[in-house]
Amino acid sequence: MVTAKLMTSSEAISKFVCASSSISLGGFTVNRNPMALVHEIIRQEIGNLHVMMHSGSQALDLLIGAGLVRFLEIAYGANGRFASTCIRFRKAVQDGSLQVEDYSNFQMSLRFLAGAMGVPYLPTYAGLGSDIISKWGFSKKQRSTVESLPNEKLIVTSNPFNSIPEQLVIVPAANPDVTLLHVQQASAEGLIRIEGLAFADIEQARAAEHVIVTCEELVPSDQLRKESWHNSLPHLLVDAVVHHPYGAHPTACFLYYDYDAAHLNDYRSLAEDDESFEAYLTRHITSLESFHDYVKLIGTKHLGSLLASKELGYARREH
Amino acid sequence: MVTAKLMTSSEAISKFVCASSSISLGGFTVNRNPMALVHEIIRQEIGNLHVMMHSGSQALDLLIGAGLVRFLEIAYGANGRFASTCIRFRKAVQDGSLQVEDYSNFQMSLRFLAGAMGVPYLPTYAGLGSDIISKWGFSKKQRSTVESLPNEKLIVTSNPFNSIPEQLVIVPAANPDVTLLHVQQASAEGLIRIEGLAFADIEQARAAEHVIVTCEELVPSDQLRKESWHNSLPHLLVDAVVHHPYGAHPTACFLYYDYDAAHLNDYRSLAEDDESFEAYLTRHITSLESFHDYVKLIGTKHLGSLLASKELGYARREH
Amino acid sequence: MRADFTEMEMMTIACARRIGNEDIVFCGTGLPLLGAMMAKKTHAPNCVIFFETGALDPALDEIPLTVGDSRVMHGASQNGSLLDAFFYMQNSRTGPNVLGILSGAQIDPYGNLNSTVIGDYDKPDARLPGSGGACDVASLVGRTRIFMKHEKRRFVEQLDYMTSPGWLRGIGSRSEVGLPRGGPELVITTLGVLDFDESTRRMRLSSHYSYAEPDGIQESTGFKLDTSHSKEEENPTLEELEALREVVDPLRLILK
Amino acid sequence: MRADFTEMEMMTIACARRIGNEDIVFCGTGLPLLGAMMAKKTHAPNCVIFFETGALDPALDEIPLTVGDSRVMHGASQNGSLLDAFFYMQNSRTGPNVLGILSGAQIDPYGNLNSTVIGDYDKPDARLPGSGGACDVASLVGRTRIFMKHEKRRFVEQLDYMTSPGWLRGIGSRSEVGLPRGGPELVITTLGVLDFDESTRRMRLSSHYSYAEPDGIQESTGFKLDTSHSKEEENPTLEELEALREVVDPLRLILK
Repeated sequence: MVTAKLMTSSEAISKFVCASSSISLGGFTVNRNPMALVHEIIRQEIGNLHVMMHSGSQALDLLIGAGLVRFLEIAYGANGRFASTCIRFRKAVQDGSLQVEDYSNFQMSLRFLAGAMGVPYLPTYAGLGSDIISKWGFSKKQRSTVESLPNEKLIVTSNPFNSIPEQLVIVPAANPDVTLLHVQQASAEGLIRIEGLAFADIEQARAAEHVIVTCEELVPSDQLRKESWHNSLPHLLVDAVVHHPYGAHPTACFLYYDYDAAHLNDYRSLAEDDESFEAYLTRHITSLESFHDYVKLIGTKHLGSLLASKELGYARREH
Repeated sequence: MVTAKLMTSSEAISKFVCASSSISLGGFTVNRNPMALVHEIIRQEIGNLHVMMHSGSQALDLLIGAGLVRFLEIAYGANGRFASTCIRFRKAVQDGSLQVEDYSNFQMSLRFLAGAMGVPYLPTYAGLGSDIISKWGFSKKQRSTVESLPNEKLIVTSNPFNSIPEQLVIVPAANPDVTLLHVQQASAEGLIRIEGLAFADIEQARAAEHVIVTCEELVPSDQLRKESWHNSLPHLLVDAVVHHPYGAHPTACFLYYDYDAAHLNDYRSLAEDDESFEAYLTRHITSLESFHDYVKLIGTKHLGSLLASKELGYARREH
Repeated sequence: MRADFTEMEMMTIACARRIGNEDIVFCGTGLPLLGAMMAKKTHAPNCVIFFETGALDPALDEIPLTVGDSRVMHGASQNGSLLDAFFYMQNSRTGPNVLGILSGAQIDPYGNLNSTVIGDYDKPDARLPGSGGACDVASLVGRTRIFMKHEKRRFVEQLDYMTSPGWLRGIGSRSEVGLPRGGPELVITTLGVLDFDESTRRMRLSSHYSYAEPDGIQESTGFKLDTSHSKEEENPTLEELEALREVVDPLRLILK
Repeated sequence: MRADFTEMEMMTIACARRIGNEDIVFCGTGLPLLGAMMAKKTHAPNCVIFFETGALDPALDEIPLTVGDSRVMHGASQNGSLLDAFFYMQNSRTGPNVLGILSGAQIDPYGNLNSTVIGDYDKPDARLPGSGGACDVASLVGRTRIFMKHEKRRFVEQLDYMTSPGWLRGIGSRSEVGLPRGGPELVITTLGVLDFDESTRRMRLSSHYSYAEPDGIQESTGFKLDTSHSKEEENPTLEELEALREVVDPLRLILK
């Protein structure tokens, strides 16, 4: 049937992402970051990006470090024990090269949900009284010139169903141009299946104009249509499918492999210094032709040590 | 571990449903109606109920016919080819014994979602310009005396993020006292798994103060915790679990059995006449001690003819 | 029954002819679904059929009798929830591509529909099922088409209750109330196919079936129709009738 | 390191002691999670631990290093989404039962927290990770507790940025801004445990560890504390230390 969606990551990125695109990345901290796709954006040097995220970590930090992100709407820029604040993110905000506006994880997830639902806003109580409401990262004027930014950040409003005054805050819809996901299984037709936590991947995908998916396994559509209630998105919402085993490395892919703690710890040190960070980018991304070469570079033996127990979903730590 | 949730339908209904309760029923038209639980409400003659539904059919029609429903908020009272309008619903509205207020399926689903999210309302474009917004089934005065009714029906509002005027309608949250579901699998701990379409069951359950679940199969919690991303609700949200094979008959339970077309067609005729409807209730519900007796009455042989093909999820029609 | 095909067959085939390979069709059950299934099994194999219950692109090996029938679940692209289906329609990326097929008990000159009550809302003469998802589809998707039995009592100047918004009071009024897009493009009836004047959005006769004359159609309509541009719709071909009778509804579950 | 236990062990155990069998604990990772895991593996086996990523009641056979770690997924009651977790906290049926454990870089006398920037928001001296779900938990759940390293530069009169609302400006101000419930009940630090005066909601010392004196704790605090009612917290027992070191974190992933 329709297999026009099956392509390389290079094709997918050049087809759907361009300078000044607004993008969102799936996954959460150490899990299912769309690394293969982010490598490709870096290789193609697509810049001036507007990134919308809940909790960004490894994939986002590479994009920022490569100097490709101009605007960032985000709730969290850290990676648990591997970076209490993501290094290149921290540096870029501090040196003013990256403009950031802060939300909470719930607010960002609701913004994607609003985009997915097709409404301009959703209400919540989260954040009332905090500086997340009062402090903006983008001026009103800037918002009027950057199309992908909402006209206002957050608006405090009241509940018209209640005669007693009751306040809520409404969050504006986020509708990225492109959402990038890495998932466990996909089919050429564009069916996808996420196992374990979905994070906000579904809302991020539905809110986007285009969706690019990399997968650990490319499986026949017939197989995914058998228990279709376990599918995560209908095929109509997915524009490009790329088969990239280990496509989330050095982050984890539940049931397939664990995160690469050694690599993440090394990265944290290398990212602290501009030169060693540049060297990291060159060695792992820009000097390579594709993510397949990156997988070769990391090496079968090392990747084998990360293989997940099918029962646990992660690699048991050695005692 | 905690097995206090495992009980009979008689215990579950008498524990969580009382006169004037607001309740919502899971399933959709011919699928997964919580019949065993509704039979029990009828047997216990719990009346003056406020029912909140999207598309009600067999279970709702029995409750209405038994004279137990006082207020109904609903989007659809029909059963496809088996009743272009549910018979007892139609009669009760026409003779004024049932007070009804109309919403659309999306609006009702959003109302449950708002309740599940914990916000007082959600916005949508659905229904703008229609009489669903302008015509109310309950007066403002009545709303102020019935606690389970929202203060207003639907409110047309504008989008404060947009400088150009843009209208939306906001729907009030629905938070039933009790939601009744029939699902494929559940555990004593309160884990549940729905296969096939979930309809609005998840939102209805999350919006409710209490949730009673009947299941086709009672399975060990360990089994459901293995692929926990396929579970439909966490155990904390379920108050009572009742094991009732065929608990949705004469509606279907996907993968287990098909709807009983003959029974539904018979019902349509019997429901047209007050006497024959009363006889139906007596024979199938009030003269019986429990839903197990109903299953015996329907008979193993007949139920066997409804068994679903595990591959298709329904019983192939004979050519 | 006329000649060698019925009115129901004619209108179902008129519907199927107008569904293309790229269409994403929202459907209830009954005749509209037969039309969509027929299109998919003949000239439009890639069209996608979905239901408000959350089932998208199911195999439809057998005809479902309600949109909650297990037959809408098997072999689907996704089985989600009601909200999944409605979000898909409301979303400004996906909603505009959806072609919704609706029905009702009453229709007015602007394609507004009533499926709630006949008579007064508070004391109805006849209670009907209500909106279901009809109001939502009519509000949200890019294009709608309407199936109607063509009778004077159904084609009325003034609805008893407006369940599903069509063109409301004519050109411009959908955007005035805030509806984001959409509106009915065709009404497929037992006698012919009607469309809406682009400058007024008032219903007019577009084509009549071989067994129906424009004047007769006006007779069966409770409001004034412009019938002057109507063309005769081609009779069903043998291939079409065979596909409908033998492939789509061999058990005569809907066509009876 | 004091005597035969560390400050980190002491505060983790102080946290664990205060978690009951019926508690539904929202947790990040690090020390607060160790405390919750220790409670669950000792005196509170039925307490439920959940994460903002959507994992509820996982097996936690190994310590997760972020809330996105696959170790929060295995053996859970449900693996959903971020929204599932936050809806659970915001829902007025379930939210009030949740005990949230938070942390931050700065805390003020009313338990408000900063985890976003040090210095000016537009030109920060130091950029921190941001809220993540902290602001949401602080806004929505029934009770919160806060883990802090007890240092003068962290306990400040005025935050540089208020990421997570505590008692805001004192009694009554949470409901004034519209927060539905909640507020911090305890601050568990490296030196002691603090609570909030019920009439003012200002922080005060509730207990001090054996190695810390109330006066010294005031010294390490950038605002005035009422230390007059402080009692000495019991030292960790051997059983407690064994559970923490051998059962909860045998690989010393978090403890040092």
